[in-house]
Amino acid sequence: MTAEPTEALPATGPRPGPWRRLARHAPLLLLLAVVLAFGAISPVFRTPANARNILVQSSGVAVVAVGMTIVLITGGIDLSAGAVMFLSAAVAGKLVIGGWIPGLGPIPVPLAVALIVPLGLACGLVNAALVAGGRIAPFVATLATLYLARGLALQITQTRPLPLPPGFLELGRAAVLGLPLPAWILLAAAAAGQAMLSATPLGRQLYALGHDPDAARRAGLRTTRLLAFAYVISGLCASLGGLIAVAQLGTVSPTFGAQREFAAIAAAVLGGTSLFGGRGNVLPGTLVGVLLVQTLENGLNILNADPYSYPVVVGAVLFVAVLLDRLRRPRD
Amino acid sequence: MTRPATPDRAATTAGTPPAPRAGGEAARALLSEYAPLLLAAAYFLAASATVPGLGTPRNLSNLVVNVLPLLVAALGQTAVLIAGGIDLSIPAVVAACSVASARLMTAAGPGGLDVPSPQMVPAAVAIALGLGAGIGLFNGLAVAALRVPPFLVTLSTSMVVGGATLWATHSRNIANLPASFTDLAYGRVGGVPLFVPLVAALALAMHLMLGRTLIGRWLYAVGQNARASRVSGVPVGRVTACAYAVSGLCAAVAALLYTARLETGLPTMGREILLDVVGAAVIGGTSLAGGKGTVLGTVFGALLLALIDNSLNLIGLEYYAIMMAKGLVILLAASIDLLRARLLGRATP
Amino acid sequence: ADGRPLVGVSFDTLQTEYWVASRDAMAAEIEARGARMLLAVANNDANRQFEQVNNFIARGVDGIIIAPKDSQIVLPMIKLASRAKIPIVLYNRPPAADVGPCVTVVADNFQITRDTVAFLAEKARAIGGKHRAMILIGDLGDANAIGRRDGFDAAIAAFSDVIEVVARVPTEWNQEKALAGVTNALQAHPDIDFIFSSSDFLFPSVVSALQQAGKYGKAGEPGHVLLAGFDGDATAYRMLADGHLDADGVQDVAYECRESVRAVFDLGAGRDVPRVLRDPGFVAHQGNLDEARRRMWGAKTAPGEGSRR
Amino acid sequence: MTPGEPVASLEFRDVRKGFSGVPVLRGVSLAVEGGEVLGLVGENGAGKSTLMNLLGGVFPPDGGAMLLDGRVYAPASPRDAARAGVAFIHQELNLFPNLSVAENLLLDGLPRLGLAGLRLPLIDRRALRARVRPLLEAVGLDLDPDTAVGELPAGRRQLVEIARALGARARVLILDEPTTSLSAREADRLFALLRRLRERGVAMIFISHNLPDVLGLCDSIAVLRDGGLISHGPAAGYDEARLFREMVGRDAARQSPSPRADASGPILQLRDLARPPAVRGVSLDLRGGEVVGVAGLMGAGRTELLRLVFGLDRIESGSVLLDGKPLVPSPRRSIRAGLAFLTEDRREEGLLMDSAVVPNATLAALPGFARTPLRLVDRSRERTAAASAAEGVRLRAARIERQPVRTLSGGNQQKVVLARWLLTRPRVLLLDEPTRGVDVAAKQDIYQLVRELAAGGAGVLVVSSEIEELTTLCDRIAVMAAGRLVESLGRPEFDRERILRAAFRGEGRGEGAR
Ligand SMILES: Nc1ncnc2c1ncn2[C@@H]1O[C@H](COP(=O)(O)OP(=O)(O)OP(=O)(O)O)[C@@H](O)[C@H]1O
Ligand SMILES: Nc1ncnc2c1ncn2[C@@H]1O[C@H](COP(=O)(O)OP(=O)(O)OP(=O)(O)O)[C@@H](O)[C@H]1O
Ligand SMILES: O[C@@H]1[C@@H](O)[C@H](O)OC[C@H]1O
Ligand SMILES: [Mg+2]
Ligand SMILES: [Mg+2]
Repeated sequence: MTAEPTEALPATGPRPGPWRRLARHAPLLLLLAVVLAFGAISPVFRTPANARNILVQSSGVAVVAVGMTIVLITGGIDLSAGAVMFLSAAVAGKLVIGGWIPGLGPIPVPLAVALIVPLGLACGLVNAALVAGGRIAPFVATLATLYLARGLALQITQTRPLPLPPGFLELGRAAVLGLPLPAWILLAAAAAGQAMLSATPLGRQLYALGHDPDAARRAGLRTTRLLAFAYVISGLCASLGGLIAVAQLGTVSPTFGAQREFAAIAAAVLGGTSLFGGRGNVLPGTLVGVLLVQTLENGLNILNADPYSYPVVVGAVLFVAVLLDRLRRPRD
Repeated sequence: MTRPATPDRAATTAGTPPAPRAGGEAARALLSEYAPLLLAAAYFLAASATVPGLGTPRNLSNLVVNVLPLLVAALGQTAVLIAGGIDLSIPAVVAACSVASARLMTAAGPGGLDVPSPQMVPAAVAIALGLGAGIGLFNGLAVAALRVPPFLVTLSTSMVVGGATLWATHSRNIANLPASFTDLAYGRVGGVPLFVPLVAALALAMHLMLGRTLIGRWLYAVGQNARASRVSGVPVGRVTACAYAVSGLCAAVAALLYTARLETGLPTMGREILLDVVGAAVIGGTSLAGGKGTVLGTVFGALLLALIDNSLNLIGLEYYAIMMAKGLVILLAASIDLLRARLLGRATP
Repeated sequence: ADGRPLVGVSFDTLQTEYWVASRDAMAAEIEARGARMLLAVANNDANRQFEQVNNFIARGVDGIIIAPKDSQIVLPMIKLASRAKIPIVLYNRPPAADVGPCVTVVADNFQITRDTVAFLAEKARAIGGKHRAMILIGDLGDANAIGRRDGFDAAIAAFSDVIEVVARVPTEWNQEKALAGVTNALQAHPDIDFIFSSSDFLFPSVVSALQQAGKYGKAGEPGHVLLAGFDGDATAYRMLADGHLDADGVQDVAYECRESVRAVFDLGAGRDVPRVLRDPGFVAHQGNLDEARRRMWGAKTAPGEGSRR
Repeated sequence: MTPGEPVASLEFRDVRKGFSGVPVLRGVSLAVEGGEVLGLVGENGAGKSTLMNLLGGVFPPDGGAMLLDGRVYAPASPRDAARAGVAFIHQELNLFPNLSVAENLLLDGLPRLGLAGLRLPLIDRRALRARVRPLLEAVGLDLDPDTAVGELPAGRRQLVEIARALGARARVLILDEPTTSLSAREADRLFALLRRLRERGVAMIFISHNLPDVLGLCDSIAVLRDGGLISHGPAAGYDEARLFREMVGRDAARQSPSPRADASGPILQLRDLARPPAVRGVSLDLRGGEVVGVAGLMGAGRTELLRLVFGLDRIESGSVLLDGKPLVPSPRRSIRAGLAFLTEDRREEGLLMDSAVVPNATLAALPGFARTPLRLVDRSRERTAAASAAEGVRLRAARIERQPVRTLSGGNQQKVVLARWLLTRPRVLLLDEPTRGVDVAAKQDIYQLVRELAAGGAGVLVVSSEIEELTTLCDRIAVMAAGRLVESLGRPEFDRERILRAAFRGEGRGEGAR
């Protein structure tokens, strides 16, 4: 006969204990600990102005990391993000300065910014075409576009630093309700990213796709489109992140954005996103990841720590984060 | 299992369909195993038609010698990727081993200058290898025991080790290495640069290890399904630790090769190689998802990358053009590989 | 392949204007001599540079110019070139030891920085009172950055009565890190009034942070922060000209490149060339603007000069 | 329930499919009507799932055609199939443990919030819960729809999968072995549900290796063998013997009670073994030559008991003795000591999906093929051994050196795991649902194998949810309830009712299984 017994089993497994529930927020706790530690040592660190600084300084990478998190959730990776930051900033700069395209004078900053959005989308679309359309491994595809985008941007800038007109800096400084624009954009991007992931059908389907693409297809999802969407969003985030960062700097240097993809990936992973896909979130995860690293560097700056100590301290704190992370998972 | 097979059982077991033609089989196997080789060869042929000096024996041997340290590091990364991990600490390990070995084989002379102390060379080499393997082992144990993402574990080791290396040297290079060490870079056996057979032996050893030994088979198993491996008695922790130790050891070997040829212990050695180290493996068919990869693939992956650099270098393109060309060639390689896979998949009558 | 002589040029990096200007000047000089330039950029990777020099030699170039990552790692490259009997010139960094025939064209990072910072410190002393200083340190793995840091420290040591260094900001030659670092340091020490940037290309970050803190004024104005940099690039020139910058350590790109290319050809022709050609460099400041205009490479190369307001 | 018209007919016309040159379906023609349940039976690897995959749009046929209501039906993707009204309960669960039950149920059509007639891209959680509740009720699942699927035990996941297919409001419903981890009560409920759907005109294809279920439920039956259709007709024309004969190509062996070996002294002794809440103090002796079954309700702690013995979970108190000596189990030590553990979860804990049969089969025994000092694996010995083990379990694979087990049929995957443990020549076998998804003929062979191992002196502990399996195979049946052994029956006392009564006895105790 068929399997006999019925269930005498509670519907779900045992609830996690209080420790584990606490440890689930390991990076957040660590961030708090770091803040408290620096705050205890330095009164300057505790000022609201400094908190604002940290937010603003995090904004560029954080926005990139929002897109990166989405890509990582699909089980992919976007190595081209830093190069797209560069390309976007370079194109925006050239447009604002004018004379780049013969006959085209300087165009206003807001318009240039608006024109960068399609550029970011287009970069994302190229990745999407290669990964989702062409089925090329994301690491390889985006490694290639990294070189392409960076090379293109270097050509555009002729490998020279590109100083931007002051209007650009205004963008980085304008404050709304006491908070600078970059901080708003960061918060908006994080909120939108998280809302997309947790509250829209698309977001939930991305998690499914990341967990098992074959199963996702069998479940009737449009996997190609979903995957493409993730890369397009990442391209958009990278170019927005590039604009925010450059609006604070005032110059597009030839190394602009280099390795920022790496910082973004690290922040996402630190925040609990899995490189194998299907797991992760922007809020609090990735945001906490970005803030943790930025807060450390900020605190070390303020304490005038030995420059050589920075990587060692940041690395050690990451390791502690890793240790705490161990607690959040059940055994096995 | 020793029961006599009934006739119809034999029939079902063997699989009823006729085997496909033997020729097609061979071609298929060749295609799949040696795809990166074919890619590298194809690229080489195409490029040598247009790039002056590419095909000269002089340049070819130069190319092979150039790629050796990167290749060694990429082989270690391959082992880790197969086991389902990733090792971001390779550059830091390279720097640490470079500095440690150089420091050991030089004594501080008057005025803080480095003075060669040749008698220390073997010890320095041994210590560098031990250091590399040790850091690798630490990574491996942390990954295995804590079961946390290797990305984070090796990222933090990388920062700590790399930062500590810079700190310990305060950015200073270590010079005046003993000639008995630096001459290794110029040494030849039978007209072949010494490092070539050395690295070839290492690659062969890795090849045998991965394909033929127990631990190699376990690496693939762990990379594919760690839980199933554990249930089947695979010592998952030890296997994982071993992969990272191998990676650390390979990084140390790479560091020694680099250090010998630059004649300097460099606290920034290898800083920029990470993408190439992972790239060589992945282009060679290793999967970032684990359980897949070969030594041969990585060899050709590394060769392809070096070939791209070398050929673009020889053309004298603009800097940015070189970058873009590199991107295009990587894409080309990937799409050819894909095309091949698709053709293979469609081979249904 | 067209019969023209080939000169292989390998740059450690093109990441700052200084190097880009160098590359352009180099290309022009080589072109002017009817030769062709084979350019390679090592992206801060000593080994890649080594491989590039190998490639040049394998390719059979007629001469090699290297802007090496540092003076130590260039030694085996010199050996290789001399073994292959290819003339080799070191641009901007001297070799650490004499391992073979080569010519060096060099400006001294340590010395020029020391002079520049000493000039600024004198100014501080003249103003009077105690000054709080900040240095933006370059990549800790870059010998130029270290040379400049050491030059800074050496200069400050002689002024410990008037200057206290309260902030040492590591930048990794990254503008974002520099911006964050300066902002944070100004937050911690609002009284900082003496800043040295190890490279001019970090000025935009410095200026941005100073403006945010409302401390970006002209020399002589109250609240002005004493400011010095290194390189002599366009930004620095402009800041000097409009009175924001107090001093800048300048290396002479045109001179260095001209001499490098001349040396490589002279060596090839078997002529005698002095082993070291020294670019004395100089400190540009508010008091020698005319000289600065003539000798600062940034005064000529300033990109987008016209479009800037 | 159905959106459009109920389907009038579904037809396969000379459908063919092969993989890398190996034909799997050799021209199958078959028709189902609306309101009909077609039973599809055949040995493992006969091509049943492949045929359904064509229907479900997972991949296209190489030749032939499918017709839906007389029109050519050629879905390019599962999404197309779903649009055409074809729902599919896959043999291997197709759920996302990282999502909630509700999200899994309506993943490709999550309800969206509306604002003034505008559909926002936001999930309407309230509507989602409301839409999901009746689906869960229909399959008798009483749980919070926001629970993550990953937290559910296997049986409940299968119910979720079924509920999902119901949510699709299909005109054609494919059920590929839907009952493998269901209890009888749940299965009965499912069958009742299917009968209701039949009345509404849904066409159904039901695949199962449980022949009584097939005969009891289906209106018509089709038998596949080696990718070809052997017969097709009204269910009334079939009985178990005929089905067996047509599936396998020979008559069923007479189920003679296998010779009982004389049991020797105890090999394995469990002394008050506990890991609360799942296992709360179990003592049991297993003698050489003996096959002991463990019966119990779902969640009674049977799986957990085997895992404790094998060393996959930490023992909290009590001990395991092997040959009278204490064993501190870990999988490695256990295997060395001669234990084998066949997991109930072959996908997560059993197989290396992308590896071929050989490395999968030899994984546990691999150290035995490695020669010192370099621990080189003797590949030819390995291959020979794997081949004979594969034959022993009637494995059906095109080429055991190359074919990834991912591409094996479900039953054949199970056989690979079994072969792996046979290769270790175990003295104690711990089998957790050993014949899940295995066809009737192979089942008999596996029983035979187990008996032979026992005859050779091994002790076997079998967990199974099929009481018939236990009564056929075992010398003794222990019944577990709420983490304790509550009954032990010798062969003469085997009685279905009695076993069930014992199994339910644990229910009243304390807070149940927790
Ligand atoms: N997937 C699960 N989720 C939650 N709890 C579980 C799960 N699996 C097992 N448990 C817990 O472990 C105990 C024993 O479960 P176990 O799997 O050993 O039972 P079983 O008798 O083998 O049932 P099954 O037929 O489901 O395999 C249960 O009481 C339950 O508390
Ligand atoms: N993607 C694939 N690549 C290669 N072979 C495949 C693939 N999918 C299925 N096969 C082969 O097709 C044959 C039929 O498999 P199928 O899954 O249809 O069997 P089944 O009748 O469902 O068996 P079971 O009762 O075990 O589930 C098997 O031999 C299987 O190995
Ligand atoms: O060495 C370089 C220096 O000359 C320049 O000014 O800034 C960047 C450095 O890499
Ligand atoms: Mg099947
Ligand atoms: Mg169980």
